[in-house]
Amino acid sequence: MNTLDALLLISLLTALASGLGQGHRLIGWITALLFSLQFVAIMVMGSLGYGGAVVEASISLSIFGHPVSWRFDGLSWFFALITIGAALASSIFAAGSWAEDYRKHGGKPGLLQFAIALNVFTMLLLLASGDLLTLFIGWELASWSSLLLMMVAGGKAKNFALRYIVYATGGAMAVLAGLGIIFQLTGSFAYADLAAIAPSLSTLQIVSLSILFVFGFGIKLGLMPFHLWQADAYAETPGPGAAFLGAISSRMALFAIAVVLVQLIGLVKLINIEIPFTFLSFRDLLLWVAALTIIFTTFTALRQNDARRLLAWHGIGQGGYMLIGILLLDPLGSAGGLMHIFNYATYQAALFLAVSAVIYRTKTADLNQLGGLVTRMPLTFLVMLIGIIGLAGIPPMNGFVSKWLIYRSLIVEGMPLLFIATVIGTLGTILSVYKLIHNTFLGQLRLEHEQIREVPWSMLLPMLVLSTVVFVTGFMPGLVLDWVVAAQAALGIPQVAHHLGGIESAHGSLDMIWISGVLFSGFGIGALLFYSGNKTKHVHQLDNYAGGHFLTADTRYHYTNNFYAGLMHYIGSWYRNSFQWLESSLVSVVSLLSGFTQILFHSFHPALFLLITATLSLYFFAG
Amino acid sequence: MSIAHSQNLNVLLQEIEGIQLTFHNPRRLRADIAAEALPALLALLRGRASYVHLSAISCVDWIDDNQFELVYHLWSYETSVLISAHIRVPRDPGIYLSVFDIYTPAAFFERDIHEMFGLYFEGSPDMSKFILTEWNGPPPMRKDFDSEKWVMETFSWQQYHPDWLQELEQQGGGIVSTPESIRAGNRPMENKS
Amino acid sequence: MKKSDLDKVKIKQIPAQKRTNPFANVFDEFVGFCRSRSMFMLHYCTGCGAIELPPAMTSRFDMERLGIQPMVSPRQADILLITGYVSIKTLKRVILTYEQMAAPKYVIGICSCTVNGGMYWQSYATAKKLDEYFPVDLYIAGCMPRPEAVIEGLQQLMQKIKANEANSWKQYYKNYDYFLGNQQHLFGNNWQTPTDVIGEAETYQLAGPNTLGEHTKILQSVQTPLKPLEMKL
Amino acid sequence: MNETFLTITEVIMMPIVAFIIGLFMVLMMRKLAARIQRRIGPGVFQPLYDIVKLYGKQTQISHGLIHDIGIIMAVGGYVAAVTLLPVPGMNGIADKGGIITLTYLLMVPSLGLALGVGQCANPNGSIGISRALTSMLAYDIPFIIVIFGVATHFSSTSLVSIIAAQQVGGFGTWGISEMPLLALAGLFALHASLGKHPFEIYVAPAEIATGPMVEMGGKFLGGLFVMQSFQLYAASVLYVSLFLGGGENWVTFLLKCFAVLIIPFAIAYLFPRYRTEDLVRLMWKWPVMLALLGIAFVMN
Repeated sequence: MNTLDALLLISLLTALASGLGQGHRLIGWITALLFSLQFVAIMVMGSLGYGGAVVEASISLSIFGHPVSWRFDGLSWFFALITIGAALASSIFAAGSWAEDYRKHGGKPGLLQFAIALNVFTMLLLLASGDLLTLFIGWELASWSSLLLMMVAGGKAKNFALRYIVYATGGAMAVLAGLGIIFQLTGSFAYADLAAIAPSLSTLQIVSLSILFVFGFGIKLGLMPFHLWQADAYAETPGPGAAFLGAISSRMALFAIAVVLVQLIGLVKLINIEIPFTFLSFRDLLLWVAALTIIFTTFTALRQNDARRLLAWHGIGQGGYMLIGILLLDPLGSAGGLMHIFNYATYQAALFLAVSAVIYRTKTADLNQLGGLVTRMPLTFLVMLIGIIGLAGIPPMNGFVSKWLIYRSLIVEGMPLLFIATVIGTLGTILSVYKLIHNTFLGQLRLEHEQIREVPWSMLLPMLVLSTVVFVTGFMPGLVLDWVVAAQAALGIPQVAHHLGGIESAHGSLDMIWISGVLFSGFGIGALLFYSGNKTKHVHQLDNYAGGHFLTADTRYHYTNNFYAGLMHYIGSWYRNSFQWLESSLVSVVSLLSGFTQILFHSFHPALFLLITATLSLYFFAG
Repeated sequence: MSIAHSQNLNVLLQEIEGIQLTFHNPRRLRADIAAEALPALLALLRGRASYVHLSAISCVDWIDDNQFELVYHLWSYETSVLISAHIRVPRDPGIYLSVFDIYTPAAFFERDIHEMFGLYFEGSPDMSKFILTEWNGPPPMRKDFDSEKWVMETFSWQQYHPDWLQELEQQGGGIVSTPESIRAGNRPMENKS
Repeated sequence: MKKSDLDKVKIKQIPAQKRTNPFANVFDEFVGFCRSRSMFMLHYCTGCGAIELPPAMTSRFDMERLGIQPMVSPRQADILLITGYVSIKTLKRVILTYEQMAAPKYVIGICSCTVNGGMYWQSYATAKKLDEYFPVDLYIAGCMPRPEAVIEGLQQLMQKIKANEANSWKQYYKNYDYFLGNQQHLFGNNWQTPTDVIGEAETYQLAGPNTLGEHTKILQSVQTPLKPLEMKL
Repeated sequence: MNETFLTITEVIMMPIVAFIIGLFMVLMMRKLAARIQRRIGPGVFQPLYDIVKLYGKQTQISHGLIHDIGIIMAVGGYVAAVTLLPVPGMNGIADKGGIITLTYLLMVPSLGLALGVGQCANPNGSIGISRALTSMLAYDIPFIIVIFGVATHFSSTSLVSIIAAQQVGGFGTWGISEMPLLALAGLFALHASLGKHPFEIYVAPAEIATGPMVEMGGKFLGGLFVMQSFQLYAASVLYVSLFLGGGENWVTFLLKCFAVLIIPFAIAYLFPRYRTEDLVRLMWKWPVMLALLGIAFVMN
């Protein structure tokens, strides 16, 4: 039994244990313990992250004569590390006081733990896939298990989860069709066979294959125009579950796209395919889909008044950055895209957990119902602060480094409009994350929140650890870049030259150790200047300038509603909900058609109807 | 305004019993009526004569008659005529009816008069403090309230007697009007003429 | 409390103090000089006198060459300019504004109305002697004083600040009971501002024997607490 | 080891130099405003007096720890950012960052200020911040296009090599003569980023009581004054490095730096201000068009 076997076994055990031990009071902690065992197992496989040899699972099956095998390389290890890390943090968060509170309000924390464990197991199977058939099986398992996680909350969440599965089924069909084409071409599902015939594929074959795979996998990623399902479904999932889903779940699509499109088919072919009557190559089209995903979803997030939805919408947009990075194919860009997956997972999980902590105490995530919590939950505030600096991509957090790599690569590649699109996304993110932290933690503390306290340690610990990771990997991005380089090697793309502090390049480098160092010395000087003045006296929040008005506690003196009123005066009319409209009209068409068929079936002779169908299908198959 | 209109108005207003009409000029009409008849007059003017704007309610304290006079200023945008309806109500107990149901803006005027004169309007939506939120004394616009006495009791004064003033006083000058002289009515200007 | 009792409290001028360390002395003098050369004023435009300030600020007289600038919020300002009669209702706001300013702070009463009520001397609604309610550094009489007079007054204040004599703001902390008493006399015993003046006096060692007294006792018995929201884990 | 020591010395020297130059830039701004309005204006040391006075206030009112930290971040962020801006004889850590890093590092002080203002619990401040962030969204888009154009033209994101490339052939190789459209768009963005008229909607003294500064007194306001002088310095030096060939020596460098600022200042005091949405509309129209046109020339 090798390390991969052990990892998969522990993972299965986790799922089984948490599934069987539903009622037990300590099930949360047991699951968390098993998750940490998985974490140890993935750490034992650490050499993979530094370019170690591929690990093959000793078990392999065969379905209809096609071998189904599992193995881990640098890329799988990188994704698996993030998956297990996110699951561990979520699981610890959900194990202690949170679970008690959740149970008190009619939830089933055991079910949530089970759903997370099942997700991890299926995702590991997906990540370990050694051929296309295994990939598809893993993909489907992961899809359905994330449906389970989304449905844990019940109620409204069920509707959103069902909406997801409608999309996901469509995606699965596309992937299946793609596999069908490949099987016809190669006669096997092995990676090597596809890679071997890839150079000889015709343009039409490549375009149809890539469209099918990008469509199929992109639905999970929330690529435009299939982005509508994700935010609602993730936001309605209970806090830790949302953290797990938001951090990693939809990134499985990136793994699949990277494997199929980049590793096997080869992006270079896509670059060479020109789209008729435009200046764009086929890859540019994909890049633009990703860029539009960034802009549209980020500016949708700007309008959200629910903290969880705001984060979930950002999650979709950040996926666009990763896709752009991976599709860029040059060492800097692909490193940025891959690194962004890690970085994003760390701060998104931290942010979702922080929001869950706020909900745990205040019972609301409505950004117009909160405010001033920094004095009551300072550590949660710190976590959220670090998280939003990461999400916005501002130094010295890790989000900046990966975005820097993507920007840098877009400049080198000479793609001005895409560069502008990504920066617009970043600026929109800054606006909306400030709204998030301002409306929850800053400003006036509401009367009903005067008595609340910081969340317990079981919830604080994962948040603090995650935000430490956000900071440390921002300070020393080389730690993550090592793994990224291993993943790049596994994908067979050129590897980025890096050191502990960042990137060394003749045309502009980045050294985060120096930059963070200078930044913090700058803060030191700022503090020195500040404390050279006389000591401060803290005043009550109602001792405030109000044009001579006497403020009282029952009057809200906090600006939250329609936070960017001036901007919305201008761009507000641009929000037309076109995609909502498109989706609902599609639904209408489908329901109309089904109603029509039903009428046909019922009002005419059913036997006649069956006869017609049978004749038609006979004609189709025979002819 | 045409004479025909004023005659029409005259005829219309004769419906109110005991009304006395005085035209100061064609666009300025004074109506003296009994206090009980005022709501009927206002309803008439608003409902049938286009006087939709109650521009103010003023109050006069006739302390010798022991009466308050209330003046309702009504304005018609169509004919550009101002009618002032005058009524008298006794100072004691100082209660009158609100016309809030006929003219909504009356609420503010009535609240103000209540604050300044202590006249209570029955049926007015809000009779709480309006402008003088800090005031706890008697209604200050009543004639029997001696503002100066109250001021003397409440405030102290800046001592200000600089050298140049002392010099002037030595030359027989100085401050020419004192509070006492003003109260007696002999203003310095009048003395000189 | 009767009016006559309040008058008995006498306010002593606080003499300018020098530190013993010569370097500290030089430093104090430098800061004092900077204070005198940089005055941010908050003009509380209560009455007609405010109309004389724009010419004083703009091209004709140009206060900025003396380092005087208008500011809009009490937190930023050094000088509170009260430009005209102060009704009792306004006085509450003036006191609130004064307390929100950061010390050292100075008050200038412009126009005769701020001295003795001016032409409103008989009015039941106008406060008469402003320095009963908070310390006033300087009055500029006139109805209204011209911009030259305003600038002249400001320059006098400048000289006082430079000589470290403009310390009236300390009076407010040291004799808070007296000022509060006068305020309560007008506004009633439920009077309270959002600023914790006593706490400030204690924090900055500005409290004196007359900071606390019978009036502050009344205040402390009725006030809603002003403790800042401290971070707690 | 010697090199590290030299870098550290430069990193210490650069903020000090920047602060002093920045003070004179503030002075120039106020003097220029005064002259345009036919006034005499403040004395030479007025900016210094203001700062010393504000730090020397006896009572200092704070709304909590984040209020303090906000000001520390605002000042500290700029102290750090100016070490990424090469000046004659001193490169600091410019080769460790580059323009993209600098652009994002300059957001740290804004973020700090935004946090500090948020903690004040004053809606005027929050409205000011929401407007400031909106205007940042407005002027950063043309600015970032300009950055892209310059980086593409010199095929580098390092300010040191951009300056070196410009100094090769004198005026003919300066960014402004090679990329005049980008330089014009950059000037627009520079003006808006300074937050002076007509782009000062987020301060709006008569309407929202100076917005972000509403609850800032004493050393808090003093910190903002310090920040302002750094801001003027950073903006002008960045522009000089991108388009005016950086500094060959200190004389020409200072001349260029002050000359760049004269243009926005001279325009600023002639105008009232735009509303937020009009600001966004303006910035997304003309400078963006100019910059895109400029990029089209650069890319060919």
